[in-house]
Amino acid sequence: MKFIKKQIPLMIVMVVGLLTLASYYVPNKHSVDYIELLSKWENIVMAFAFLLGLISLFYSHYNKISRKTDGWGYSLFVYIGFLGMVVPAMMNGGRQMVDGRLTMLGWSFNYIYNALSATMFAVLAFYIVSTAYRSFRIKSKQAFVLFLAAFVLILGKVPLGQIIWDFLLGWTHATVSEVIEWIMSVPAVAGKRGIMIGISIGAIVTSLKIIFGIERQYMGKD
Amino acid sequence: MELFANLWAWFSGLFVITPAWMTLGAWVAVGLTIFIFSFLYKDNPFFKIAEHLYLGAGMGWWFQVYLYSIFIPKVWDPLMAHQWGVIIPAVLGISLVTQFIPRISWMSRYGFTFMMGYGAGLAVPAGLSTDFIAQIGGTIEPLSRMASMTPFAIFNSLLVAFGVICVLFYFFFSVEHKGAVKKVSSIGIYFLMIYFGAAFGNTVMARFSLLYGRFDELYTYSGSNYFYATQVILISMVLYFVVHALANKGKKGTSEEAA
Amino acid sequence: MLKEKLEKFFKIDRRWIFLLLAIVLFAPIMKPIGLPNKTISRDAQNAYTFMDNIPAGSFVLFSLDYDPSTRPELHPQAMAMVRHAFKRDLRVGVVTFIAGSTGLISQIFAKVPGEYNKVNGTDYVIFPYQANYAAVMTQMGSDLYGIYDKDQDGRDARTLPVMKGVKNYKDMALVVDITGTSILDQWVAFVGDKFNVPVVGGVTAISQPGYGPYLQTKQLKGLLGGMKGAAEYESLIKEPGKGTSGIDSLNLAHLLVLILIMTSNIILLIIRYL
Amino acid sequence: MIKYKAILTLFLSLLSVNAAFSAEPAPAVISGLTAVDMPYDVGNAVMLRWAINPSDTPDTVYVVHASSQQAGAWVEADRFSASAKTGDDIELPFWAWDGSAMEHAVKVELNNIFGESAAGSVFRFKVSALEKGLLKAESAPVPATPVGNWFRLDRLNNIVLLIVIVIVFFWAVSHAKRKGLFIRRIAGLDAIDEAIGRATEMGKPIYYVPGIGTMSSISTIASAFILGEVSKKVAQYDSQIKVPHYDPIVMTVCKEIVKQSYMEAGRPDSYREDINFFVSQDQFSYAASVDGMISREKPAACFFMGYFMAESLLLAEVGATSGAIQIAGTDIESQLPFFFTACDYTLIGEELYAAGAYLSKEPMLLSALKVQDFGKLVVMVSVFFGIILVAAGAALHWDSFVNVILNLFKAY
Repeated sequence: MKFIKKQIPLMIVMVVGLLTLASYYVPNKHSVDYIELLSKWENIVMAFAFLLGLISLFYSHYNKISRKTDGWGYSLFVYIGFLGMVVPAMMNGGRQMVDGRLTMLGWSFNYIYNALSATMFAVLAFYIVSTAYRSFRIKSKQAFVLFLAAFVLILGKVPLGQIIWDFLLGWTHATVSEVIEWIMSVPAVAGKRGIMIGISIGAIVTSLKIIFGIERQYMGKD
Repeated sequence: MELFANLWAWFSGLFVITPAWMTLGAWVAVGLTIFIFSFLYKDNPFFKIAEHLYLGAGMGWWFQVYLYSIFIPKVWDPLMAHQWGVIIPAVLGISLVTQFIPRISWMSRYGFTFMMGYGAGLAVPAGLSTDFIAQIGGTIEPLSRMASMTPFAIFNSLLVAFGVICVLFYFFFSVEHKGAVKKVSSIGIYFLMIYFGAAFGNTVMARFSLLYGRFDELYTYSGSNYFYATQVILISMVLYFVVHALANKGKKGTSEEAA
Repeated sequence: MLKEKLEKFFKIDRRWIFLLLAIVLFAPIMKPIGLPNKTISRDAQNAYTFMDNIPAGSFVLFSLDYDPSTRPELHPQAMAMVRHAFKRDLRVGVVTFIAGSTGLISQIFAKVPGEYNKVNGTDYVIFPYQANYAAVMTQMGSDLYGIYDKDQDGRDARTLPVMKGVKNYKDMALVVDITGTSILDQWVAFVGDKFNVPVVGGVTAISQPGYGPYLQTKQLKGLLGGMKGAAEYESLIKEPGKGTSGIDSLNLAHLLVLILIMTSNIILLIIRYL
Repeated sequence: MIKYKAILTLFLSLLSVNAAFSAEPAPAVISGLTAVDMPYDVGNAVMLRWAINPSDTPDTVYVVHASSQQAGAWVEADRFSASAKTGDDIELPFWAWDGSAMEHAVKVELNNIFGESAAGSVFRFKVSALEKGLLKAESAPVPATPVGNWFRLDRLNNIVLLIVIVIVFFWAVSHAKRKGLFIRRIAGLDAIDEAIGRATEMGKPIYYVPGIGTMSSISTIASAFILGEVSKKVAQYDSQIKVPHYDPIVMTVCKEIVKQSYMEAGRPDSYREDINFFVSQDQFSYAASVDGMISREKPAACFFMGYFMAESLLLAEVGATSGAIQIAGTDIESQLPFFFTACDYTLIGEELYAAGAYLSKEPMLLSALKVQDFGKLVVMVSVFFGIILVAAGAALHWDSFVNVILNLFKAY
């Protein structure tokens, strides 16, 4: 039993991992086909995993409704929203446009889903301002550098900022665009590159731990 | 049978998009937009409605995407065409769902060990090439044009290299950060700070553009051809908050300050 | 006393900040201020000059490939360039490879042609959405009717007056691609280089720097970047629109952020050293 | 009848050839054209090489023709000016390619021309030189058969590095010692105890947000590990933890991990199934929902560890407003600025990976950390010496030497 429960899954990780790893160095048709097949399979497995999430979501909101917990009425809207997208999709076979005309799915996408997600994304504009107000306070030398870089970037992105810069700092003969260009391509690159290199090594070591079954906490214990 | 067909035709005829549907759409979009924005003032039932509706709509959207781009063309159609190969990923996928039955939940390991192996196998060589080798190369490459570089350009290239080394010192884990190491790694922190500040500032404009886009749409829908959707909903929201605040006046501690 | 007041201001209810931002962004939409936008970037100027020198009556192909998520930046660009084309009496053809952009395209053509007395089918044509851009781009090199035999309304494309004498890229004076995706790269690589058609682009501010190399080699004749690009083009054709009001909004909003950061730092200084 | 026609055609064509001959001088011959299978590829391309002709002018244009038939059926495959496409322009490192600037080298991608997969069949090629549109020289047709290769020799630097890392990795893991492995302080992780303590005091929950990654992203794996350690402490303090999920698989994995932690802490009775719960698999509806929960419950502490995109600031700002202690960590460098500014402590990139080792002090993990440090050392040394050598080489115009070093650090 332990073999089926633990050994085989570990073998799957190792075999799939090593084959995928090797395919990077093998240009042959077989290796290309293998990667294509696996990515197709992965998409299918992901689609099933999505069902797992969908069932959990329905289950938890069904519980809220049936137990009449606080604010259970809101849970009804989860189902309304779901049907609001899925029923139109069924009617049009998942197409937003038929013969150049908006379908019901296209309508739901534009006026419900897109309105909601674009607005949620746009809320970031408010948060970015309030975070800036709170965080760019010069309390140390490091905070000063952080402040300075952000300030120049915010200033120089819009025409008005460019005019202000030319007015105050025109005597330096460096336009704000040039300064931004320099910040983004010299010191910021150094910072970013350092992080990226560190991350890549960490990712490689973690991946090796997974492939060779050293890191197996994700499987739980049994 | 004919009755049924007629009924269906009538029913689906209702959902042909007409100008009336477009106007309704404007009202729905404006309502949901303002409900979400109202969270910035404070939590309220309208936000909760929008939030829950969004939960369902988001999952519904992805459900139909998966249905029409994977389940039907990649699983069902091949099965109907007797291509049995898709059974393997389907079984791996179904094994994930055994999570709901604790006794056999170990089966789900087959599904996710497959995904882990695939992910890890892809990550190793790709990480080595794009984030490791290429980043070293990118750091030293500019200096190969040494002969034609201005002193300032040479200084810049050296500064990048110096910065990268300092930042890497910051990430050294098995060495205690004191003395020289501490000095170098604290220089590394300055480079990180510049990157953070610059990346933050660089994003501000993109986020403002998004918000401008939402406002522009609200403005469009405030026209008379949409029956003043924006004004009506906005004023009702404000009225709600005023009434709510008046009703709760004097009851201390019930106000949900979002500040 | 002052210090206490300042400290209170320090922890200001951030909803006031939200309100300020909302006003600053919304006000210019209702009434564009037209803050000075004197700098016109070289790339936008080049795009304008190129379009301006095309002989009247030539055919220009617009590939409008953006969906609602990049609408604020790209829609004004498309509006401005289509306006310019009509102003110059050029014939306009529109294709798209993004399903989400069809609605936005009809928004443009519901409004702009009327301003210049242009007629669908005679002065411009809108082709239906196609998914596979690589195949379409190649096909249009020999015979575009192989794919676009009908326009969006189902009329036979060959017989439309607007398509007279237009069969492939050789009969087009310019390709304009406005997109938030990498489709512009494909236009440059598949079409511009191969069939010798001039290509002009319009992209988001974030992806703009990536096109530097193409501009340097003149593979792109010009480029509009973000809302600023739209505003620049609008001021070149002297038709202030959403780009101008957008850049007004952005100007003010950026200024607001800078003032806020400065105030909070000045207060910090006063509290600390007073 | 047909016979006559054929003869007539033959005669006519001979005539026209004759006419061509009499009109202009005979085209010269391009000799030394070779066509071989393009190495290190899937078998869709052929490499043509021939020597540069010193008498070519800037107006000279080369045209490459390819054919999949025994005779005729020529298709134009490439067209370029005489100064382009030399052996130097082929993007292959010095250990895998011996081309020089003294020859033309053209990679012909057959699948782009003939549509289908080309491996195994014979193709013929010829090259002609045009001068102002007139044929100046032409080569004899040469055949070649593209085949699929078995090794990307150009990726040799990559695989050598990988082998070195794997060897060091196994050495470090098999020599994992119980004691004496040092790890530097990570401020964000020291704050975890403080955060949990505060939550216990206030009697409010802790939110642990693992982000929107799937189980195959490294940051999510690291996050799951940290969750194990955090929930162990939560169980000990008898505090409350809530973990909203984006990915159902991550959720199932985290359930196992949290359950295990509660057992190890000796409090299996306080474990509840709804500690981990699913929210949504849509980025912004996940963010909206978690924002709603945080603003309603006002948790004492928020952890944002794992894979985050634009929702990073949506979550962190609401958490900051509700007054929670916030500890974040991600390896998505574009989101780090937002966590860094909005949260109290931030684990930057690799620190997130090191957190598991730091918290558990498990020898195996600590020694893996050594491998990471070794990798960084390799980078530092390569950058340091690479810079010196390249700069010196470039200053002294040792072009091939500079090229060797650059090739070593180039991803193919």
